[in-house]
Amino acid sequence: MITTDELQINIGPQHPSTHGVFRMLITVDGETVVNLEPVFGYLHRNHEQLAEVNTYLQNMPYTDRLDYFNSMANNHAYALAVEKLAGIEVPERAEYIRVMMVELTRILNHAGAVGFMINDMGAWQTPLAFGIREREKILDLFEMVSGARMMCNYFRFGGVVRDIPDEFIPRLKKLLIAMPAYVDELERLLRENEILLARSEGIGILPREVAVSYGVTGPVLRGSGIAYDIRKAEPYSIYDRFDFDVPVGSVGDVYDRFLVRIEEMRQSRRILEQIIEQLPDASGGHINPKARQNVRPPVGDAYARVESPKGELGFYLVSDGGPKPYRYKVRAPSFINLTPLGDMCRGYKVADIVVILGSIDIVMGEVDR
Amino acid sequence: MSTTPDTSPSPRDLLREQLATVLPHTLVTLPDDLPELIRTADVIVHADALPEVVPFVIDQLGYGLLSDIAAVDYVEHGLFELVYRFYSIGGGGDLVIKVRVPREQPDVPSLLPILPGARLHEREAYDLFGIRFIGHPDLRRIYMWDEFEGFPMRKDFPKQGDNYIGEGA
Amino acid sequence: MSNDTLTHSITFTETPATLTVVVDPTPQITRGRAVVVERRRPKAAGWSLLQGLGVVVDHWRKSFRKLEDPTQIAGTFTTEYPEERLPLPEAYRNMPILLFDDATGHELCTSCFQCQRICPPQVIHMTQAKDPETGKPVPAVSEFIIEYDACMSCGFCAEVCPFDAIKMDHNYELSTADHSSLTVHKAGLLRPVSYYQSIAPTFWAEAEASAYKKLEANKKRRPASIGIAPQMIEQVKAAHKLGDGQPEAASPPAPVATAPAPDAGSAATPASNAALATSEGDLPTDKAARLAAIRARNEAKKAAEQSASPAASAAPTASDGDLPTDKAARLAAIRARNEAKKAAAQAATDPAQPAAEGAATALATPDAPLTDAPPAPATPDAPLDEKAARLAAIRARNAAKKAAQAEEE
Amino acid sequence: MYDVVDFLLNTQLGLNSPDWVVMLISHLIVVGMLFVVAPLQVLFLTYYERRAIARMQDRVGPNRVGYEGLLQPIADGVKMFTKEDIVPESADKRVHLLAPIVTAAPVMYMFAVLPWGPNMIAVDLPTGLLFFFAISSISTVGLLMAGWASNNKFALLGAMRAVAQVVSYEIPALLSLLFAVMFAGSMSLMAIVEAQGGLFISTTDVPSVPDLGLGWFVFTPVGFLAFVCFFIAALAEGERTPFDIPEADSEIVAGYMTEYSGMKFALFYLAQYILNFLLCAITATIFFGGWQGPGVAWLVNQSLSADNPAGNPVYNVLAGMLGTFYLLAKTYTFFFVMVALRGAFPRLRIDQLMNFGWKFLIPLTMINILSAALWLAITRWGTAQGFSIIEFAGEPGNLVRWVIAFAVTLVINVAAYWFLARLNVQDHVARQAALAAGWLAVSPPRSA
Repeated sequence: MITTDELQINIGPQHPSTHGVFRMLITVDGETVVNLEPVFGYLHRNHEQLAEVNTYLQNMPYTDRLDYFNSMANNHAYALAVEKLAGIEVPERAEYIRVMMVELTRILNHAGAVGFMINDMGAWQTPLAFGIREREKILDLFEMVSGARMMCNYFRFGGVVRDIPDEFIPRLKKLLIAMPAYVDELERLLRENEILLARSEGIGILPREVAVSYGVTGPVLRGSGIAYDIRKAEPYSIYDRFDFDVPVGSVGDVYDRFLVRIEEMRQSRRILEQIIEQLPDASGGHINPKARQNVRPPVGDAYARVESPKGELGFYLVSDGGPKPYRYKVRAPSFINLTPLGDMCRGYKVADIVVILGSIDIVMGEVDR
Repeated sequence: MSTTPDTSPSPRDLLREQLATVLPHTLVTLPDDLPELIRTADVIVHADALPEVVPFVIDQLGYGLLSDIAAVDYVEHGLFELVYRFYSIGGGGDLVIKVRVPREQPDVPSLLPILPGARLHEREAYDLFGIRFIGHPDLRRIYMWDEFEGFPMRKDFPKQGDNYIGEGA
Repeated sequence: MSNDTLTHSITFTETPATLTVVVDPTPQITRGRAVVVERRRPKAAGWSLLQGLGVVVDHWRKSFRKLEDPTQIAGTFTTEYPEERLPLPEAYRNMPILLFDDATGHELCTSCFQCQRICPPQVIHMTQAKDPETGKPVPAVSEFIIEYDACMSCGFCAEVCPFDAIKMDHNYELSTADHSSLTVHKAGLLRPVSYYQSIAPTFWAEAEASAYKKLEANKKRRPASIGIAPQMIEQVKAAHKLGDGQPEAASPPAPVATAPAPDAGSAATPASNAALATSEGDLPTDKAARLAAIRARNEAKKAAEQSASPAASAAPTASDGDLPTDKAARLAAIRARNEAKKAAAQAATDPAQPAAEGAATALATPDAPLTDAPPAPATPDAPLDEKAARLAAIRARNAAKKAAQAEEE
Repeated sequence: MYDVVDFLLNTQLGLNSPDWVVMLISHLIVVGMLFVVAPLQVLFLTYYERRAIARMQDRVGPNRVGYEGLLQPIADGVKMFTKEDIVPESADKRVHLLAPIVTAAPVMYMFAVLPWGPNMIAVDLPTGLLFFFAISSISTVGLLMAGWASNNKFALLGAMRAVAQVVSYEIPALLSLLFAVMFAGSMSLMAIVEAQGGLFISTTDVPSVPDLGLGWFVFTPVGFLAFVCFFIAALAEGERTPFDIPEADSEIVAGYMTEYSGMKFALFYLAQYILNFLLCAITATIFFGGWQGPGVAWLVNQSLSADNPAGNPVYNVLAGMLGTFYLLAKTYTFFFVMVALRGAFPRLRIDQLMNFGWKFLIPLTMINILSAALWLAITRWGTAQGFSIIEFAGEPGNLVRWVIAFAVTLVINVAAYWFLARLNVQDHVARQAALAAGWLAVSPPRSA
């Protein structure tokens, strides 16, 4: 009698589609996956230990390196955490500039995430090339404002490093003209594409009932049908002044997450338009003059969280009154969104594993810290 | 002390009052002459009472999203503090439950049977701080390689510092 | 897949009477609504595939001309790097550079160590320049090293520098074959102010006024050719030979050749104005202060010897000075200060008091055991023993550093 | 080619060498030409593909090596041949060496039956079509050998997938080509191309209009459906997106080619590109009239041939060139479509590929053969063949019959396509739902 036994294959850590050094040990019966076990730690550099040796301000450039795809969102979360701990106010114009940068990062991240996921499905980089082209335009804006394209280090406690130059807003307006055309074209290329439907419908399902208990947040949670967006659930900064919708999936499979990300790009564009209308003049200043940068917060702890494009990004800081944080913990969305990966991939084919991982959209800098 | 903006009873007082009525034995009352670093107004719960408190928080109070388990090492006071942070899908602020365990034998019951979301949090706390979660099916190191001894994020973990670099010269 | 209503129903186990459900776990969205994304299937099988093909071929057709304007979404957006280059915005920051004034050749940097303290990866190392004759520290930098390979161009040094001496460069072509060339010394870091003006005109326009005011103040306190950019020394000499005859008013300060006479003068000035500050009337405080200074100097020399010996054996750490020698230096400074205070207390003159506190607080900055030298130009009128104590401490530390560096090379 | 060589040797140089020498030389020349043309085609195709796909992605593509990057393929070639050829230590050495040879060699044979121009064909086999596809299936054996020999899990998986895919797509490919054999009455590719002369109306000459060589099979509903099915099957044979599963980079690194580098990898690469070129050429030959095009027939009439001794030999050469130009133009447009597909579509999963092949293509091509038979019956038969009801439409080959045949076959084909597509979509949705339901049972029961 022919007996077949399972084959153990390592996908990663050095593999074309694991978004960085991430390894999945899968046991396969023929093509279907019986068990999947994620292995982390290849990019672990003990970011939190490093943060305890630096002063609060010196940690700011290191937060760029967490989720290096959207450094502005990391800066924002860390700045909010320290401002909550030390009780620093932020002037109006700085708040608007901050939200503008974070929403631009969201567009940039989703354009890339969708591109990478379709790339894992096998389309030879064309959707990714379109995404990267839009990303380049946004990175030029970041470079004009903060001085660097990816490692922006643009936020300070109480505001931002420098005010936006005059030619920033006209260029942003031009970009927003191109944005809907790009998203519509991406939909025309992919939305009803039978092959994409075949590869993503009903794959990697995370049902609504179980999604919350896994602690996933961001597009993964919204893809499963739960309209939980921190910008709406617990509005921080000035998000309560903008009208925008929260896209939500119905089944909770790869296709829903793909659609949610595309819809979120449109919503971010809506927010950006409202920001351009409501942007206060420069009289309020781009930084709170009294906010001393070598901050010495009182004893105590604080947790601030932000809706980063990947999910809930939170910083938990404990201060002992000194210039350096006593304890600095990062709640990384990519790391926690990987919790259901093992259960989501059981029963699917090897080809689907890669697509499911792509739909969760992880960045190893944030997972391994 | 995280300040909550809205004036309605903050989730913390709500939790304290609900716990006092339903599960009084779980609450820990702190002596008021604690050193400033570990003085806190948040709700502190006995370690072994967790498996009762958490389902209560999730089902009765509606705080279903376990957002974060943060381990803090107060080495001068000889204790680890685990900060469990819950959010409700309905929105609003966080609900914090703190658990304090002595540094010598840091054993905490695992939440995995109740909440699959706690899997990676607990493995990270074990790997970096050495807090053992009883009942966790595969409590292995998550970042460091398995043969690594010691727990890197503890305050008393030897930081080589400069002489490590200088050995060669 | 039942597509029930959006509200997310949780079945509650029976709750005890006293307890009401606190937070209703259904998401409330204000100023917007939760939109369920529409999972459309194509009308006719294969039609959407052709549409996708159409998009791609359309891009092929349009890509035969360049994409200039951000409003376009088609057209080639490649820039052929070596030939075409993207214009860099002003705020662009890659690697830090030091500035020196074109006309006089004087470096703006006064080695106040602010950038060394703020740098997260600790890649900036510098030592303060000293007056060749008197050995007293001068507001200029003698050796300035930045490890370009470890620097992450975060721009903190440029933000924190009070003298606008260090700025971020726009040069991104830094790949070299040999690694040692990435530890850039002062000569490699220095750029003329005109260069920085060309790459960041508006930033320099804002900072120019204060930068030059501070530079003028520092130039007066720099003897001879200290503080002149190495590459400018020849030009300054050449200019001096040219301008030897005419006594121009704005001539560069103390041209080198005729430097000795004014040198002595400038060296003496700190001593004389210090004496001026302590009014002539109470001579005893002056003598007691000078006594305390001599005693402090001896201790500092003793501390320097012991620290010099352990420094040699201790590991040759990175040049920012390892702790033991530094502690000895600080000890000497504190002891000197106590004596000064005792002396000042007997004389009970008020000018000394504020100066003592000023010096004390400056010295006691808790968070920086490393550099206890406050910005040099501050409190010029501190009483003599105060300055002597501090100078002794600095000299001890430099000795320790030079020993450490000697160990390194 | 025989008579050209014979004319040169015997009449011009008066060597009156024996017959077999002339035959040998002519064949050697042809083989020599083919062995030069094949690698050149590969070089050009790699360059063509990289430039085309770059343009589709708003990029420029290689333009540094040589003028506008024309020397880039040569640079690639040199790199591939000079790269060190690593053989895994636990691999089966001999089979590892043989695999690329067994893959590349049969592909060169396929050039034998490709008609480049009017009577410009290496070997006019009466069973050309069958030979073409028979030889191409030998290279599949090479794929399996490569997968097995390199002793690597990914390679094994890739080889299994490759064999399953290529074998299961040969059937629809051949079935879809049967209609051409029925129309042309012979399996020889030369005959098929000649049957596509004249006008596309009734493929026979309308008296007033000269032979424009546009009677291509693709203008009939039968031909068009066959073209669509064959092109999809060709994509699967040539492992092009959306069927490039055997060497799917994102899943199993490089499939059966994982453990190959240097020269052997180049051979695999060569074999794949030649196969793609030939599949495009065959598509052009069978459906778009190969070298047929306006002007070729006129040139052939003027040229020197057995029944037209007064012809001017220059016209032979001109006809040949124009014919080859038409063939290559058509082939490169098909290759452009292949590249566009590669740029636009994600990849299918192996089981979806199988479902699509067996449940959609094969039934569709069978129905297509039925409609082909109907087409022939309506246009060519009469009472002699017992098909009397068509008599009212006049004698065979006239316009009315063509219109009736067009209408009937169009209806059948469209109905078949629509019905099978709907069937397949329902089947796909049902399978996804079952998978989802299955997953739910497995997931932990805890409800949040």
